[in-house]
Amino acid sequence: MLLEVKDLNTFYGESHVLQGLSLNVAQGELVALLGRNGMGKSTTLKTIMGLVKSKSGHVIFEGTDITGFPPYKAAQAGIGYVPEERRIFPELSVYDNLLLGIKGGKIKNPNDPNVWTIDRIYSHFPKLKERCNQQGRFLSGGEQQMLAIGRSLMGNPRLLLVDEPTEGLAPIMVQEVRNVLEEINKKAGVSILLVEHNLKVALSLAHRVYLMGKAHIGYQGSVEELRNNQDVRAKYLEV
Amino acid sequence: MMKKTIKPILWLALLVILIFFPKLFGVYYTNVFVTFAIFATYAVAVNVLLGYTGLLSFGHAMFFGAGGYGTALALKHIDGLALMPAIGIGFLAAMLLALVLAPLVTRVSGTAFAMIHLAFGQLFYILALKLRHITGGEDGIGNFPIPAFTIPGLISIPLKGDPVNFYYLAIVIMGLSLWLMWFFTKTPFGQIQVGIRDNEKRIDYLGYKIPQTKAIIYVVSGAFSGLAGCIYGLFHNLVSADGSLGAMISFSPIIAAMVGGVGSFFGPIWGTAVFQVIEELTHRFTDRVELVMGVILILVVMFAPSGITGAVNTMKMKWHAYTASKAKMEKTS
Amino acid sequence: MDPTTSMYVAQGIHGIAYGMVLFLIASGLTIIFGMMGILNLAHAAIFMLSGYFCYQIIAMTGSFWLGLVLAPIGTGIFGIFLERVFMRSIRASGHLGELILTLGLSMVILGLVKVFWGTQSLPMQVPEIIQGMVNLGGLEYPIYRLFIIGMSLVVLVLMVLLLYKTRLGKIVRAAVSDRDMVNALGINIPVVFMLVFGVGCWLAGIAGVAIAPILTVFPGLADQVGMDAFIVVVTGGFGSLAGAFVVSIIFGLLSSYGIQFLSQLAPVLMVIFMAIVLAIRPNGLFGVKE
Amino acid sequence: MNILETKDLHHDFSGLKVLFGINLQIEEGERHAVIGPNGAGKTTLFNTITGTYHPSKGKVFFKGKDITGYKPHKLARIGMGRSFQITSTFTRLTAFQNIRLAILAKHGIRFNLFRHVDKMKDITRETEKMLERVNLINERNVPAGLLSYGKSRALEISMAMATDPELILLDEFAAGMSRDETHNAVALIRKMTEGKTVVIIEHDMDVVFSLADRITVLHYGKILATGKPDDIRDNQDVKDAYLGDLQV
Repeated sequence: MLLEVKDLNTFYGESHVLQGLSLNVAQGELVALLGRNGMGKSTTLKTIMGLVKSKSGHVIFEGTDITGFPPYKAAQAGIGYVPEERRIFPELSVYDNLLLGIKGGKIKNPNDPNVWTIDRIYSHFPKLKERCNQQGRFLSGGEQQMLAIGRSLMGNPRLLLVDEPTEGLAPIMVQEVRNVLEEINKKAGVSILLVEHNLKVALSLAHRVYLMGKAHIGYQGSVEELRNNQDVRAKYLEV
Repeated sequence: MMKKTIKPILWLALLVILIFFPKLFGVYYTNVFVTFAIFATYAVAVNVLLGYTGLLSFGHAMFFGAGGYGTALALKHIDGLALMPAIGIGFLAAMLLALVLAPLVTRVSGTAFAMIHLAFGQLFYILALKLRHITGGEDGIGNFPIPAFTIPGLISIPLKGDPVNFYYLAIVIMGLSLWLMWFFTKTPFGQIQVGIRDNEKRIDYLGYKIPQTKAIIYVVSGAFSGLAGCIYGLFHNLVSADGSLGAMISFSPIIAAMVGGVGSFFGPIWGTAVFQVIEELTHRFTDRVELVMGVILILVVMFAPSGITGAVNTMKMKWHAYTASKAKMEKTS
Repeated sequence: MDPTTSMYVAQGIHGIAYGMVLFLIASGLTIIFGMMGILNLAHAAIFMLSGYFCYQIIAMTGSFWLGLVLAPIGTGIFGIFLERVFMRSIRASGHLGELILTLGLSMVILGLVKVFWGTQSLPMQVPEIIQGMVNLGGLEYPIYRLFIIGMSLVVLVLMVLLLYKTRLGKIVRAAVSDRDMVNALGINIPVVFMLVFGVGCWLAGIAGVAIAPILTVFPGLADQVGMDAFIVVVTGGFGSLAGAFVVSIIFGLLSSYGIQFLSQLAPVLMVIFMAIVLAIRPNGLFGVKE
Repeated sequence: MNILETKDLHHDFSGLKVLFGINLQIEEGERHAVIGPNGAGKTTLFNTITGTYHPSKGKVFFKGKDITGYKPHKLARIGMGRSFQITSTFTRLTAFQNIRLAILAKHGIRFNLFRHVDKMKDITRETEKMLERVNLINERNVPAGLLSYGKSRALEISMAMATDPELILLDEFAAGMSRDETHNAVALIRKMTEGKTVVIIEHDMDVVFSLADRITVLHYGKILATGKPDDIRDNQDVKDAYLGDLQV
């Protein structure tokens, strides 16, 4: 297993937001984490990343126990994080935003085709190249999303945590972001744990899904199984 | 039940000690106690703002000084002014200053509030030094007349040069001030004030006006700081920039409140007591009061952020938990 | 130049020189505040400490230039020490705790300075090359103040280069807006904090050395100049470098022309200016809402 | 008669548009739920109605009166109360003191500096009655910051109701509660809001369908649908909004 999350318990003050949550992601897999708002999906990603501290439980990445690591150590271990709000640095140019994604400020083997360089990001996201000198705050929502993904790829992560990448985007951009995630997963071989509210996008990408009920995993299975299980969909996703 | 009978006895004992204090401990310690009473009142007045409302002022010396200069100037320039009106003038001077500043300072909070007061405090210090013809500059206003405490036709108690009589005046006024401020925190308004410290937004949504509420607290805090400053000026028969407006005059009540515990009404009084003892000791052995105070401040913030009263409460809770668990153990066995 | 004009010009240059020194102090305060949210009340004491360091280095080696370079570096290292030992442990206790802690630190530094160097004013001689007067189109002007302006400009340019051209600078600018995201990109934020704190103290150190030959070195330096720097930061808007710069220069000019016309009451002008600005904009001239 | 109405309400955060022309109508005496996917603008709508933000365009009417731009304290005084998504009590005051502040506010006792608050018998009695109604009487002397999560949420809700407002807005009152706690909270709200108008924001569909008389669905800052629970459940647009335009 690339990522194993075992029995996480996370609190916000007194509020028990993750109650014994476990999940895993295999090498090369794209796993979707679905569920209604407020169930704890984003908190799960944040806890894995170390942005939120868990009270108990373990996060094991590539066999190393990274529980309680500060975010920068989790990132250095090989996890990339694309947050829900994108969190582009508004004062910095697109180029500089990408630059900060490089670990230690230097790309080790720039000629290795499997290593992400700024040029390689530009070839995947031509729009970013066009706007490379613009400040982050002037980008559209879709471009910010591309930049957020590109920025985390610059750290050459083996696992990408992506939180609601299509939220608030126009349909054409949704499609584009979807395709980018597919490329990253299929062609570049980066494993992805995806939180996504758009079921169509999620199911068209994922190998496996987890459905979250309140603060825990309520259901897991393959995409096919979910498609055929109206009861589960009604219980965890629909109105 | 025990508590109900013990409390009046304790108060009575305190009263007896206060009455016979000068007889028991002599003039030197009587004067030390007057200083303590003044600074305890001042620290409580500062804490009404700091602990109860969460507003940290780095410039309360301006109120302390306003009280002192107000009274001293009045006594110096108005012939035949009686004592109580003179003290009243000091009190009102500080109150007026707070009223004038309130519209500006209640709009900001947190760090900006602290820093604005630092600047204003410094401003008044400089003014006192430079406006020599009014304030006497570095020498200050000294040796102004101090009228006797009189009730016409009844009594006349001379105060100038009589430390014991002055002691009684000071503790009565300071005691009264402390009681008034304590009562203030117990009124419905006092409850709103504590609410502001905990959660300003909610207070707003309950229908209370925030800036007006803050302004009243601010004026109360300033006025009683002024009263303390006024008694301090009378006590030394001297009001000077360094003695009444210096930065340490602004910082010492904060330190006292922090050491004693900002979360409780009486915390600053304990803090002042500790502060006085330390100052007394350090003065005796070194003149590095600042250094010692700085070290204490750092230690308190790092290791006992809720001060003496906080530490005592924690110990109390632990003791209760301990006795409770012990009682349980005995019951089961 | 007739005497009146030359007097105005001279006071103007005086004001700019003082403004630049203020900005050196205020910029460090501002960067630290912007990134870490700490208003470091010990900053003024650190500024003063640098003057003493410089005095000591000159006393030991006889070289002003050595003091000019080494004293700020020493101050920066001292700042790193403070950050590691004190600031880090206090982050959780909120603004009140930070203000009180840094106030305590400033009292301790002041107390220690008095232990080591006493309370008297220590004069500082500058090398002959920057002593004396220079003729500026008919105006006799002290070279040393021009030297201060020049040096401050060099530092300013260096700082702009550092902030806009280096990776560290970009990290700092990014961290001012979103610390956690920078952290999540694999950048060791605690180390960056430490460096920023060090650089901030280094800047204050340069100001301390620059001002020492004019005002001499004495414990009251922290109150006198430091207070002005704090007023600058409050008036300019917490965390805004542009605000700090503009207000520094305004204050420098206010103070030098103020001395000309109001002699005694020049400092009052700054507080009044601050009060007016805050009455209109409670978050400072360039401040954004918290 | 509509107790609350918004007309063409817009709001943006420095250029980022969050609300586009909301026309919300809340009938007197109904329990109304506002639902919608994350980022739909629900809390912003609440904040614009209750005076935290000033709308960039449009108006808010309360009992037919234009209250656009009223500050929170003014709204509280004319009969609008709200609770918060993140518990917002006075953490260092006891449960009793928390409720008492609300009761004092209800009676308009604000700048009273001459009476000892503990000696105001009527206030004490009323506060205790309230504590009993919301099952917090055993926690009377516990500081709000030390209450269990469920209890502190209950306190949060009862503070909004203790001022006896005609219209109560509850923002995700069940957030972070366990099943049982949610169940109790729903029962509490039913009991306490008899005859009042209630607007809730909620994600938990069980809560929404067990409480609401009518539902408004918000999507990308616009009203997608308003209607009875069953109509909303069957509405294709609403389904799409929640699930993406998925055809299974």
